[in-house]
Amino acid sequence: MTIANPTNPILWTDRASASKRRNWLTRSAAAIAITFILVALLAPLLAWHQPIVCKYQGKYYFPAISDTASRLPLVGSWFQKAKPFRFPSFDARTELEPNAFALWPPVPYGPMEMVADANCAASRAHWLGTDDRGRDVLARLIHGACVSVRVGVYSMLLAGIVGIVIGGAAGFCGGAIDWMCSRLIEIMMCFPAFFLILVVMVWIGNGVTGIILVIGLTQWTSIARLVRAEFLSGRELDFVDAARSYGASGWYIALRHLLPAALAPTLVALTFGVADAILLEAGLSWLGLGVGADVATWGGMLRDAYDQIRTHPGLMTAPCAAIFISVLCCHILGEQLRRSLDPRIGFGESRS
Amino acid sequence: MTKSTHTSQETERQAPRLRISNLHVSFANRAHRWLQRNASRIHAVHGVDLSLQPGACLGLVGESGCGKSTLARAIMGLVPLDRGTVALDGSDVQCTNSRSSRQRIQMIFQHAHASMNPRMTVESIVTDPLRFDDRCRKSERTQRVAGALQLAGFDEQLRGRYPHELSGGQLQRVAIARALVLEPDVVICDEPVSALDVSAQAEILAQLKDIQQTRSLTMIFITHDLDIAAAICDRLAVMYLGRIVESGPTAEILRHPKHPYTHYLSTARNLERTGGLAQLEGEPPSPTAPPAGCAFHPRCPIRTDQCIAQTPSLASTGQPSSQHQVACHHSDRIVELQKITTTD
Amino acid sequence: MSERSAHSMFEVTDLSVRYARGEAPVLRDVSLTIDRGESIALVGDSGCGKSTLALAAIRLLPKTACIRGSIVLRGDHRAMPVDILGSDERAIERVRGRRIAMVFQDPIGSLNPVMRIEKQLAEVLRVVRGASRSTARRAALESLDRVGIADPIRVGRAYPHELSGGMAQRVALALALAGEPELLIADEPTSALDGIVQAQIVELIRETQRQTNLSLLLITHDMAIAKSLANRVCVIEANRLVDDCPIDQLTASNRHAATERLIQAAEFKRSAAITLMERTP
Amino acid sequence: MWHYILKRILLTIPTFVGIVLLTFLLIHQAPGSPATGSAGGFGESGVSAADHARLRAQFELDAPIIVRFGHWMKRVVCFDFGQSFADGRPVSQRIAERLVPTLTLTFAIIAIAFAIVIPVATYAATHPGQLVDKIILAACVGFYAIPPYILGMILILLVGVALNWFPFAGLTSDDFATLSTWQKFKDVISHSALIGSCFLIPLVAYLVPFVRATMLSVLKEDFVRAAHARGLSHRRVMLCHVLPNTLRPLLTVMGLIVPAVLGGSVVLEVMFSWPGMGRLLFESIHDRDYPVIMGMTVLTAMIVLGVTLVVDLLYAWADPRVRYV
Repeated sequence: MTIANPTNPILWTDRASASKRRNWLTRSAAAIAITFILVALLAPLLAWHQPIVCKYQGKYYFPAISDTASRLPLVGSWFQKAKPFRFPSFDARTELEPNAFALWPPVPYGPMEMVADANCAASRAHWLGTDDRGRDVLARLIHGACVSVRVGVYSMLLAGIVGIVIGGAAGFCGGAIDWMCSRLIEIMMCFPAFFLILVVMVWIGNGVTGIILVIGLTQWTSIARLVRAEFLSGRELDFVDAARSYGASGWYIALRHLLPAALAPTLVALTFGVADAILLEAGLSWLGLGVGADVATWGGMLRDAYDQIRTHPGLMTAPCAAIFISVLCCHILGEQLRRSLDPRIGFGESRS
Repeated sequence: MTKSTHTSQETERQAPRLRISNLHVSFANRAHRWLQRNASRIHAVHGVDLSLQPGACLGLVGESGCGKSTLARAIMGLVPLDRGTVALDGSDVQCTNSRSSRQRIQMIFQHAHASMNPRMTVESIVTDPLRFDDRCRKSERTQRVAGALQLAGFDEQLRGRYPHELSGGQLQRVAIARALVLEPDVVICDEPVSALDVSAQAEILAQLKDIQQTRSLTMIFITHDLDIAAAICDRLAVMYLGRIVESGPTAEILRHPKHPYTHYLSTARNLERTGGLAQLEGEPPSPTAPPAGCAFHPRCPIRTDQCIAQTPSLASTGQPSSQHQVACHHSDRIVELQKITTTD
Repeated sequence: MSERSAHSMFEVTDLSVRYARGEAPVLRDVSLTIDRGESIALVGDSGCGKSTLALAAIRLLPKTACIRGSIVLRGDHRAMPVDILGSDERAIERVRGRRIAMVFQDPIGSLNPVMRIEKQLAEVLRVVRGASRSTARRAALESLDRVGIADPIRVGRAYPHELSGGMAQRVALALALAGEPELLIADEPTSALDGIVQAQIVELIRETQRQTNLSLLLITHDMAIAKSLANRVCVIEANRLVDDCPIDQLTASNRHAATERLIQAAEFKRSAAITLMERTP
Repeated sequence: MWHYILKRILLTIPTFVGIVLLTFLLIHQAPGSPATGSAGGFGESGVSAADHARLRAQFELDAPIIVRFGHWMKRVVCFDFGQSFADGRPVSQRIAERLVPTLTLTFAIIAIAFAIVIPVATYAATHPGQLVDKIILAACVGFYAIPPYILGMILILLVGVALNWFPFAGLTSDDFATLSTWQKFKDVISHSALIGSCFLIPLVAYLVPFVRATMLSVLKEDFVRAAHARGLSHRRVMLCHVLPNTLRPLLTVMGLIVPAVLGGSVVLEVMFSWPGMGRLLFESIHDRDYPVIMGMTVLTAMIVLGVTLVVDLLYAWADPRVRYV
């Protein structure tokens, strides 16, 4: 016997009464999620210690833009190699002539830059104040989003792929393969995820890539179980028999009939998983075992705030709010996805 | 290969289109799979022989759990056979195992709703089989689908709908269209109307009968309802616990059942009169532990020691020319049974 | 109608039901009476509202449903008339099981999956009949025996999923009859069952009726079942009661179109069989 | 039933071997092992030469791989994980003294959570769509989205610092030894109140909608309606028919809660300086105390394995339908 799937809380089960409110909620959650992703992608354009455009020694430079471009996923490495922009080799803050042309980002500070006195209150210069080492909180928040979004999205992509492959193989092949995959899933589930992640982090050291790998490679189990259960029950369904009876091949049945059915709950689980990954990363960073002290993260900010919880409790607000809102968005979106991907309530209602 | 060449080859009508011989299917008993020395197997189908002439319609009748659905799935190749062969026009389907020979047998499932992917529209459901039809070019697909839907009497307007938006009768029409779109020679209908309302039942049955006759399809019609079988089948085979206990022309079986079980099946139809008729007591025995000898003996009022000791085999009754066969040691004593039931 | 209602034991008057405010009604102005010992069959296609009427008669509709009209259980001399829709929950609980009982379409689904059969029976016997803990088990086995279960001890120890459909429907009947009700509502009691078992259950209901003078409200879509059990047939079409006639006048020529259609559908299969039998010598 | 129990117990053996193998591979990859040379741990410094030597000695990293695996297996079975690098005491002893508070807390939390969840969820499920139901659900969504460590910091700030109701560091007061038994008990409870609520609040927020949804679906089932029709009182139907069927899925969830609570304990125990397993793990990672790290990893996995086994057997006891699968 295998344990039934871990189900996320099923919220708002009565449809008719709450549909309007949910629509509004979902839209704002989606808007916030998109904002977070955009902020993460365009972080240097919003907060950076270099200007967006500046004139240095008679030439125009685009320091923040080139930095943004080289951080983009997939194409970033091409930007770094091909260098379509002039990459600056100067520090704009000190080397730029005072009246030279320079367009600064809205928050003209880097996340690790000490720009003011420690623990400034919010002001026009520092919208959310500064932390104990005089770094701008807003700039750190914006760059913390980079880490959270990257960890959340990439680790769940990894977990999704591993989970679908292993769970799908187990559910579709059955027999010995199923037995082995099930044992593997069971073994992985016996380790509390955070323990395993901590231990592995000791071996591989700090770094965003390491975190993504570790979270991805420990969080796939629930996905795999979901996909396996979906495939197993799918194999028994009449429509799969019908497909077999008109000569469809195993691959066709798996990809066309079973996978779409499995994909919907997987997507839902992955959306909830993004929240978990963000939480795991922040927890690791809080312990000082995350991406390292040289990168701004929400967890790290939280740790700084914790160290001064008696003297400057206000420092907690920004990272707490950021983590809470992103987690809440993931939950709301996941819940909405769950309803809209169910063919019985989703497609039908929107069509007729 | 077109249909005309087939029929011209078969100059003598005797050559059966579908021939099933000595078919055995069994499953591992899930309840006792583990740690039990005598890990028993459930014998779902136990040595079934059937043969169908082209254009014939055979009704397979029996209570639920008697193995008739398993037999259908075995013919379709959906469950592995223990023993026996399924031959189409004389060639073993198992051996050739090519897709095109498999496609000549199609099936209509009991639960039309479950037999359709809920994420596909009617059109894509009916188109799906054509992807595996090597003879059908992509451009012909729409036309073939439209033809099949029309044949099944499905409203063209609704082809963009999803299964859950259709009524039971409409869904069953889609199922018929999907089975017919490959232009099969044999269609197996597994209780196609048992999930429907009475009025929808009549419509679908009429449609099926019509299609079967105009297309001269060979059809196996599985049902638990003798009335339905009588309405559209020209031959009947009665199954009990994995074996065929009686087979023959429909009218013959309805008028003169030779097996006690068939006798009770046909009495049960007369619901209004059951008060006057003795009924079959008890439930079908479990296929995990079938009774020794004749499987029906624990419920049979005319059993003798012979029934317990020896399993009867299917044999012709009365005049050797008749196709009426029965597996009962005492088929001649069936008259006694009729007396018991009517006098009580 | 008026002269009948004098000794009718169950009366439904102008019943209209909608499941939620603003939704289309599932029943419109249905009126119906059942006499003592009478069997009424409520016939119609699925979705016509016949099950809703059954649930309303025992007040098991969801709380959100809007119900108009009245349902009165008069019963015999031993009890006061009960206004089913107007009484409080306590009073209804005392009516259910004791005066009105119900069996459902899915026999296995209507039994608690994690409770042994004899425990479920004993519970009902204790609650409904006030049997003591010690006698309840014996009474449970007896009631299993009474519904024709050959091996009550084994069946009593079983869980619902271990029973066949026919067996489970017998158990459900035993549970419903435990309180010796005056009216039995049977919602498609045989449509999930096979022919022989169907006939067995029909016979069992008929036998029980003969012994206990039980009134029956049978819900079915199959005119053949209706004809076999009922002495009056009520036809529902599109949420309205369109026909109400004694069984012997069913074949009269001036019946409602819906009735004719249902009769014809039921006859379709039978007539095909009959013509086939007549055609061959 | 006995077959099922035996089968289920036998099935844990391959999982057990898998856990041992996985942890063995982790040691094999440890800094200082032949595989990785001198890859660093965390922080600025790598692993010292002395650490290398001790690690090689204690885990016999120079022996052939089969021998090493055999030894590791034997150690796991005997709960002998060697001596801690940090203070030289046996690892099992160090873990044992931390295991008791953590496990007690875990099971206490689960018990309290169930005591809160069942009445609340029952109320919500029997009044669906009403204002109270909506408020309960909205509160659950909100609280479930608060990460435990943020909840911890908020609680420290509000209840610990501002209101000063509960102590928020350590498991006992400094004068613990001088207290009477009852005072000791109260002292431990008050020290665990805040960290306990950090586990409890998200757990309740997770479980209430889950139980509510399960109960709603049970309430829709035929047998509930049939039980009403048989004349059973509303109370009886809820207690004898609805609740048992609602609580079965909850058993499964319990098996998943235990590893979640154990895993989630690291940050919270560090935050509250609460001497449990999580903090021990964190401390050992800080000290690069590999024997303790490995012992902890194996042991927690074993505990989870055991809990899963018990939950599965309980489930089979509660639901006759799974026994025969």
